[in-house]
Amino acid sequence: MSDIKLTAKDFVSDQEVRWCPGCGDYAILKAVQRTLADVEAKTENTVFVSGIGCAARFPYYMKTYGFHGIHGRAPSIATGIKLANPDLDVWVVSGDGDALSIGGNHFVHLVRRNVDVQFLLFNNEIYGLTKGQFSPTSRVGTRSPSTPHGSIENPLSAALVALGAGAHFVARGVDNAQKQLVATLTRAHAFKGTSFVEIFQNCIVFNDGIFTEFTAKDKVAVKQVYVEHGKPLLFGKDHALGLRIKPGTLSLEIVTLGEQGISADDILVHDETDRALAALLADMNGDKLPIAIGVLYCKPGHIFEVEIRKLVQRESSGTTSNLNDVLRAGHTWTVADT
Amino acid sequence: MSDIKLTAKDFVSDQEVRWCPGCGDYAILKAVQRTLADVEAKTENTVFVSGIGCAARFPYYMKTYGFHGIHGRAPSIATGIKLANPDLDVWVVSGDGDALSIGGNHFVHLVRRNVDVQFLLFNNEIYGLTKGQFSPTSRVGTRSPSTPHGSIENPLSAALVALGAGAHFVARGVDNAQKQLVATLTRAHAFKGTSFVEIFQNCIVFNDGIFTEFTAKDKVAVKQVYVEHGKPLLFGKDHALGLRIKPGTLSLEIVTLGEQGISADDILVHDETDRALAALLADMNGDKLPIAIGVLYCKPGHIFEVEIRKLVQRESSGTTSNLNDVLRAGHTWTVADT
Amino acid sequence: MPETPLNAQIKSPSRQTLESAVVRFSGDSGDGMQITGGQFMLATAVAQNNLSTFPDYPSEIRAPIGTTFGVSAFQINFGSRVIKTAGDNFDVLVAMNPAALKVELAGLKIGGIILLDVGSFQERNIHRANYEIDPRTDGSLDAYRVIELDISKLTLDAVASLGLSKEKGLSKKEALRCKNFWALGFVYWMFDRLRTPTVDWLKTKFAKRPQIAAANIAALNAGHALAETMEISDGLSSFSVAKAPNIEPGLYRTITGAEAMAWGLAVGAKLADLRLVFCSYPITPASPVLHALSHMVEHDIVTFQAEDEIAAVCAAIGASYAGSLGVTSSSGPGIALKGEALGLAVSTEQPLVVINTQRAGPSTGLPTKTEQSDLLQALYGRNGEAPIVVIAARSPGDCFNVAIEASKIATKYMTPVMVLSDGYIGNASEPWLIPDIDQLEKFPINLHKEGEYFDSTVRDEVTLARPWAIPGTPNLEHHIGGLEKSYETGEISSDPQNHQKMTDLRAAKIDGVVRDIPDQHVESGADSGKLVIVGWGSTYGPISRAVNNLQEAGVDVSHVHVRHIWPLPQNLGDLLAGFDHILVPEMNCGQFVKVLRDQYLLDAKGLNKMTGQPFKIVELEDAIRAHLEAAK
Amino acid sequence: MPETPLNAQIKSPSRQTLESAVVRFSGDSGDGMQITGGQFMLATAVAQNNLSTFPDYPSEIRAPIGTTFGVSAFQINFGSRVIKTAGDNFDVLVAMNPAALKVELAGLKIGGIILLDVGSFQERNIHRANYEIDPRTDGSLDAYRVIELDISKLTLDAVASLGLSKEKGLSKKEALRCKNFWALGFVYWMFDRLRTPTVDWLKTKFAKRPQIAAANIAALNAGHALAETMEISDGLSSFSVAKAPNIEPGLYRTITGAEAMAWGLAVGAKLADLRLVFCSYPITPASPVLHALSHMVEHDIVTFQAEDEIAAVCAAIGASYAGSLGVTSSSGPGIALKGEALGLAVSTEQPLVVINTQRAGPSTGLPTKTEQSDLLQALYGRNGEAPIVVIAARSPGDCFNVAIEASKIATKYMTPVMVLSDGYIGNASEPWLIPDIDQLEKFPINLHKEGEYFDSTVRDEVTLARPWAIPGTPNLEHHIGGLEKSYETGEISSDPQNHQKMTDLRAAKIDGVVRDIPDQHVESGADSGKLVIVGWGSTYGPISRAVNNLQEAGVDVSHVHVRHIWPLPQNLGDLLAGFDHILVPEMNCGQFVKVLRDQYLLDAKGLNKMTGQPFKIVELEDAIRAHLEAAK
Ligand SMILES: Cc1ncc(C[n+]2csc(CCOP(=O)(O)OP(=O)(O)O)c2C)c(N)n1
Ligand SMILES: Cc1ncc(C[n+]2csc(CCOP(=O)(O)OP(=O)(O)O)c2C)c(N)n1
Ligand code: SF4
Ligand code: SF4
Ligand SMILES: [Mg+2]
Ligand SMILES: [Mg+2]
Repeated sequence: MSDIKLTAKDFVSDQEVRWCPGCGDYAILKAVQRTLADVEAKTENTVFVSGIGCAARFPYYMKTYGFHGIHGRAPSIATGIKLANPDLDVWVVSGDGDALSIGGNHFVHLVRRNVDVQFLLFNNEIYGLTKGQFSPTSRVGTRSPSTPHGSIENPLSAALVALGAGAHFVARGVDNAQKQLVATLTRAHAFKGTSFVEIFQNCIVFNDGIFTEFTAKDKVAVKQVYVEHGKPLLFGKDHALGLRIKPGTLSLEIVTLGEQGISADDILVHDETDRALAALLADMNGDKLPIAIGVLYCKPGHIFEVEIRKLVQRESSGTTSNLNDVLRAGHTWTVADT
Repeated sequence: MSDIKLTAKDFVSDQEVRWCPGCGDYAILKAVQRTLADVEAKTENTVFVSGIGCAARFPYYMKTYGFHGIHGRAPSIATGIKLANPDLDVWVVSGDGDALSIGGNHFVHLVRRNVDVQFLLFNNEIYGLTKGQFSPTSRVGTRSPSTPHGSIENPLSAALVALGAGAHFVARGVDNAQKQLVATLTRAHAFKGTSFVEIFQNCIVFNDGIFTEFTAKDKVAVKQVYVEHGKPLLFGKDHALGLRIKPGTLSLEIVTLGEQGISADDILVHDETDRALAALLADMNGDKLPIAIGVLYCKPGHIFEVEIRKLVQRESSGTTSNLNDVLRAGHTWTVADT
Repeated sequence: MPETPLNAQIKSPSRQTLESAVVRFSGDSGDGMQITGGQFMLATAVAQNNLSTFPDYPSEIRAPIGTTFGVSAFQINFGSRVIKTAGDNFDVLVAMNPAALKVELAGLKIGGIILLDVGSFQERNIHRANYEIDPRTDGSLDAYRVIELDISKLTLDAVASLGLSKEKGLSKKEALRCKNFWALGFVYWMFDRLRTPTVDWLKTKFAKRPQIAAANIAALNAGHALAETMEISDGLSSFSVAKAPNIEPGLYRTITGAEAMAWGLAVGAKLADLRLVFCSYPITPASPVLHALSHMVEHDIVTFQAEDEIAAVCAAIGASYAGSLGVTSSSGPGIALKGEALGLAVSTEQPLVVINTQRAGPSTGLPTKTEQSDLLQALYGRNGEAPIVVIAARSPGDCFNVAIEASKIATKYMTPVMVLSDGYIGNASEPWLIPDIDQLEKFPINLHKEGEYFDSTVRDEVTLARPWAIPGTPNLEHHIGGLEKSYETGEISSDPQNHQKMTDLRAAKIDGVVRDIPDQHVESGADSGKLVIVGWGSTYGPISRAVNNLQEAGVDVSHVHVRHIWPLPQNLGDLLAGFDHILVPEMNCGQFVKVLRDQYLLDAKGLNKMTGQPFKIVELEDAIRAHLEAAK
Repeated sequence: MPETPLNAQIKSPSRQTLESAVVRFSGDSGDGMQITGGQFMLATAVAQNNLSTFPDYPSEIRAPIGTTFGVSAFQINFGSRVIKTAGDNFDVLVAMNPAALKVELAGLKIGGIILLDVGSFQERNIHRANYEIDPRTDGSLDAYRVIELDISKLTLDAVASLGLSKEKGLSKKEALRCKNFWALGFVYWMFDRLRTPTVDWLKTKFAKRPQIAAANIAALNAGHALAETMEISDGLSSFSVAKAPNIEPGLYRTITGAEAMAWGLAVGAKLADLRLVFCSYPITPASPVLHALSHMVEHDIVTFQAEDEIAAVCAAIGASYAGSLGVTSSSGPGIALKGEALGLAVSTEQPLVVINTQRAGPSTGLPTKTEQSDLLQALYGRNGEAPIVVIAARSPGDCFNVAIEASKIATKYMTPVMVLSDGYIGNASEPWLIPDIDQLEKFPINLHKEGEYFDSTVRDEVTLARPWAIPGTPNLEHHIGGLEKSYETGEISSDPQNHQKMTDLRAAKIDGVVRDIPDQHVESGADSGKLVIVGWGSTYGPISRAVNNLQEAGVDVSHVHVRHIWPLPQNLGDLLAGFDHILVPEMNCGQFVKVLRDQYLLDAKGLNKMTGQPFKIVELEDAIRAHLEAAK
């Protein structure tokens, strides 16, 4: 093993990338490779695990260990990997269908157990690989091959599901915001426990432009608020807008700096350890309130595989018992040679 | 069909009840039968659907239609029933393992779609039927056959999972509080959409007394707050205690009436349409803050099977097309008799 | 250039008459090859040829342009004789770019014709297709007749003649996209097809953007015209394929297996007078059935895209329980997930139809490739003794009949019925004589009514079916579930003898379905003899053609095609015993052959192919001959 | 009453010598019958009898007291000869209440002894047991020797003599609960068992509540004493069962199939020098394996109670991928759910052990009853061609060996191995000669190391196993997944010929496991002849005894017991072909017999039982005789 610092390129595999030209996945791939170089990850220690979907092709494009599993089950495979070897640096890459439709339960339990992996959900609000059916995050009215008259199911909010499951780290990124995405992924990587990152990803073929209402260049400022712990929740052109708790309620509202006596001090300061705030931020949908990007919530907790290791160590320390003793514990008797 | 009003007894089936003597399930069974009589339900129109578990034996004890499914899949079976016949009155009965372990995903999606069923989760924080293993709601440290050294997994909060999934109705009851339980079930029955009711249920054999910290007679007043829409969140002996929003934060705190200038007006009035409040209430665990019982959240929304019916009606109204037309749509050609 | 009238078939004196021909259109995913092929199919159907097609999509949604894994192709076999497959090797290859040439060349007959768009043979494209050097220069095409045309440019010229521009609603990119219709026009001339249906189709399709229609029509006509010119000037071959004499008269359309399956289910439910509740989770290649039914809400067809396959089958079970025809559909991996719930359907005796559009496995396998490797899973892929009915469709159109039959058996016997289709027949299309559903026989439903005496165990004496008593019916309240039930009361029973009785009952009920199954007939050849080829499912086409060819060559071989996989037709064992040798070609490692050997103790041998590709006719002919040789 | 010393075996002159005997303890769930039986087993093992037991729990957790469905029983068969089953009908029935009598009477031999606690024969209890009238009064017990004692009262009297009271730490309820030990003491006298092990056990068990221990010991002694008195005064029969001469010397314990399985896995991992990662979701009757391993954290055994069976198998796959021995365990319905993921394990060639402790199906079926009906699911319950290895355990202790063998094959061949056990052997216990694991052969793991050349396709030439290259190893980074992989590079490939090659490879690899499988031997009887009985799994005991009995009676019959279900032993076909008739008893509708017929084209016949109960020896004897008769 050499100590030469790896660059993003060192994480690029020799496999031809097979996403549609223009797919948002390319940018995310780049951001992940950049992040790995930044955090000085080792290729041999890094494992990408995925289910099935366009997003789930991700591991093939990484020059690291890669396990392309079956639809929805990547969280379970990842859990098994961590149980076998807690020292591995495991990333799960999933789509909105993979993570929230067939794999919803494994996702919930991964998050609940707080297994130390990075979980990236590429949310394009559509089933890409199977050619465009609506997904659990598709908005009501989505026309798709299986809903030609428009979908009627209420969508899930990935971040709210994660919070409901007891997530300890919830963040959001956008495929076309490379810098912020790398920053967010870096935080996710540093976090010990399940770090959940929802990434809004444009599917150019089946759901093109579904996020432009907040990702278009001219919309970013007014429709996105990039949240940072300890910093006021400001956004808008020249950060002229801010969020505050609507007095006497449990909800947020937009205020304009300088208007009606609002000063910088009135703006709510982001506290990433406040779950109620995180839920309110996650709930903002870009309609009245802007979409929150960045680390919405971060509060470390017990880590599953670490606790298991502790238990094993505690129980085995001082024990000299071997398996022969186990077999001989309890009542035994001897039959003598006759 | 006669119009004689049915009594609770009319909902009792001829099957011998096979729960352990003293199991909390008996009281819930009684409450449900009482509720059905109160709401003047029809036995022939009522269907109980369940998965597997002690709780899931419920349908056998009801003199209604009953479908005892497979582990975790009752929400899906119930959805199918409603798709076939939206007029049926469907109740799903489930355990913490059935609903939140193997069936977690179906539960999430049932709630998300807002299928019009009553979903009762008998939470005894244990796998009863399989003889006492810890469940996803078991507290850290639970000793069980599969966790002899105490469990290390963080428990799920059923109500928070439901809220995270976008539930429209979330309520709580306790097996030994018959009157409140019937009132809550009555609300659940009246609600159109998925009405989720978590019922704390004592498993006398494998997890006896796990809820006594707030269900014991002498604990009810100080450790439970029974929430009612439009009424102040008062509890404690003589309702001397109340909840309010801790000023400037997104959290709740206990205040004592009459102390430090606190009057009845300072107490937070329960607004069951406020999801953020519901989440804070659901999060109270009886430790510092009391456990919230009653209807935590209620906000009607689109109902899955109703929207489907509307769609079918809209698309078929004015159409005289029959299947022969479908077969003949698009390009056709005739081969003449030769 | 003199324009030939659109609707004129030109009886060119030099046209060579063919009994059948195979054409393959191949290009980049963005080149519209599926549409081109579809139009050629239409024109060919209108010409009253028999035909069979095979669309061959890439597994990537949209692979990078010009790559070999982005090649999309459409193959058609048509003729005046009976056509049984989309053809082995092709006579004509239309290759829209170097990648298409690279991928397809091996499939072209020696001496076959290549129509090449040299406009796409830039250095970059040649390299993207993994060619070291331009294949036109290294002699690798010497064995073929190559027509090199700059179709891209010719298309632009043709469209330009319309005087359209970006301002007038047609960009250069859009103009260039018409090149597939140019190629189509060229091939239409070669095979003497009418352009009218295609022109009509374009006009309807682009009703809102007439300039696009006009551009494509211009390209089509230009290609047609150039071919006509080239026949005279360059000796371009042209062919004529006569009307098939044996086509049954009536109204026709083309149909894919997925469409036929969807419509068969819709019609099955209608004939049973039930609401169809179709529950599925998308998966290749099963999704098109879901899509087709999703377009039919106005017929009170409910489609439910569930959160996974388990939810889908359980919802279908719930729907059947509540009195609808519950159907679930998936492909191998999804069917694997349904195993536990299928056991529930067996135990609770629900009328349930399960469609498996098989694909290549194991695991995710080759999702877009075809295979028949889920037969044993269909029979045995559940815990406990959980017998169900299994039927296999043999062609796209046959899916319609099989779906109706499955609906009928499921409701008559109160049992799950698994229908086996596969990616090949699911996607392939063929001309289809449209039935009049009003003429189809309705099938009565054993639905118990209000007031009637109810005991959940009052079974139909013949079918052994339990009564179908649905929630909402007064006085029929009862309990049902996956635990063993008392034969007498229907309530839970753990009595040992009762379990034996119920187990026997479930087996007897399925065995009894044999009453509704016709005796096995011999597809072609003698009723006994030296060798019988036994097929099932989508291998029908190639086997039947291969056997016919051999029979014509004087070989003593018969063909038996089994539709009813379980229960098997009553006479099948005796029938097969009449042959010295039994050979069972399957696109798996020998699954049906296991069943035959076990059931009849006959030394049936497997002929197995696991390439994700259907059998080729010559492959089968060779194998059969070799088998006969070895048996000597 | 003179106390007989605890450790004295009284050579009563009237003791009748038996070669073997069957005793069944039966009572309410709360009566402690499993403990009673367990203690009797211990005393019997110490007496160096051969033995076999069968605990028979109710399916309800705690059914209402006194009901027939709340009856819990424990049966033991012991003797000086080889004991192969827990016995058909029993010689002695201990019935602690009317419900127990009601449920068990049919199983008692005519002339057998009933020890009845008449203290429980109150009106109410009699009715709860669904008796119309007291069975002691209607002549229904006339055919048996009934010992009616008010055990409840006798127990209270005995305990009272200790002078303990509620205040002194023993309530009346607790005193009454000692009645099972009173009955045990009585039976100990009858069969001349030592009380010492039980007394020791009680003292250890209730170390913290010595008054409980004392009370139970008092009851035990009192029962023993009364029996002694009654022998003299009332002519109570007593028996002596001699030491079994053929017991291999060494250190023994009793072991259940579940314990043996757990320990076998632990030892298997240790022999492979791997961490064991055991992933499971609770299900009857598989959970005890999870429980046993959960107690072994100090041996670096990780147990993971997953959220469902799919998560469990996938976590096990992940663990194997990352270099541990991944194991998953369940019963039928749970195994059904794992089908899709097993395909992934096949496709990615993971060393994975899958335990199926079978139960009665279909669907939820009869969770606490036994069956062998998942064999075909084990072989075929996956999409695509996904061959795996299948091995079946034949007895509780054999689970240990099978688990080790499965671990070895899985890691050597990089393949999933399914182990079939069932509820019967999982719960039953038997004496077990404890092996010294230091003496067991270690098996080397094909783990690729840092720096070594890596190509994921460099296979072991003999086993065809891919190399096991685990994350964390520098320079071996690679991709793996459920899509078809190139034989050369290990990366995704949709090449048709490659798919054929990989399919053939996967099949050949599993077929090759035959190298590690001993040739099939004949369990008893001649190597060829008129009739062979072929068994597998837990039917070993009854078949072997039945065949022995028939052989002793001069019948020409052999016994073959197959452990390796897939691949089958190389010589099996030839061996079976040497018999005129082949009969295959199975607790299913004939699953293994299908495999044999298919593989060898031999006319093997099934002998099937589907009652949730193991075969009885006489049942088999009768059936075999009938078969021979019919074959004449
Ligand atoms: C068991 C199973 N069911 C269904 C599928 C088909 N399938 C593959 S990916 C997918 C959904 C993909 O959507 P998403 O997870 O959002 O990923 P995307 O393609 O949009 O990146 C489906 C339904 C499958 N491969 N396996
Ligand atoms: C597929 C499947 N897996 C596992 C089981 C075993 N099982 C039955 S009930 C149950 C859990 C019961 O716990 P819960 O849902 O909390 O219900 P309770 O018994 O506590 O009322 C389990 C694991 C099963 N029947 N089916
Ligand atoms: S289908 Fe959509 S998500 Fe998939 S690769 Fe193409 S653009 Fe990306
Ligand atoms: S085990 Fe627990 S939950 Fe189940 S019936 Fe008994 S007391 Fe109730
Ligand atoms: Mg998606
Ligand atoms: Mg529970």
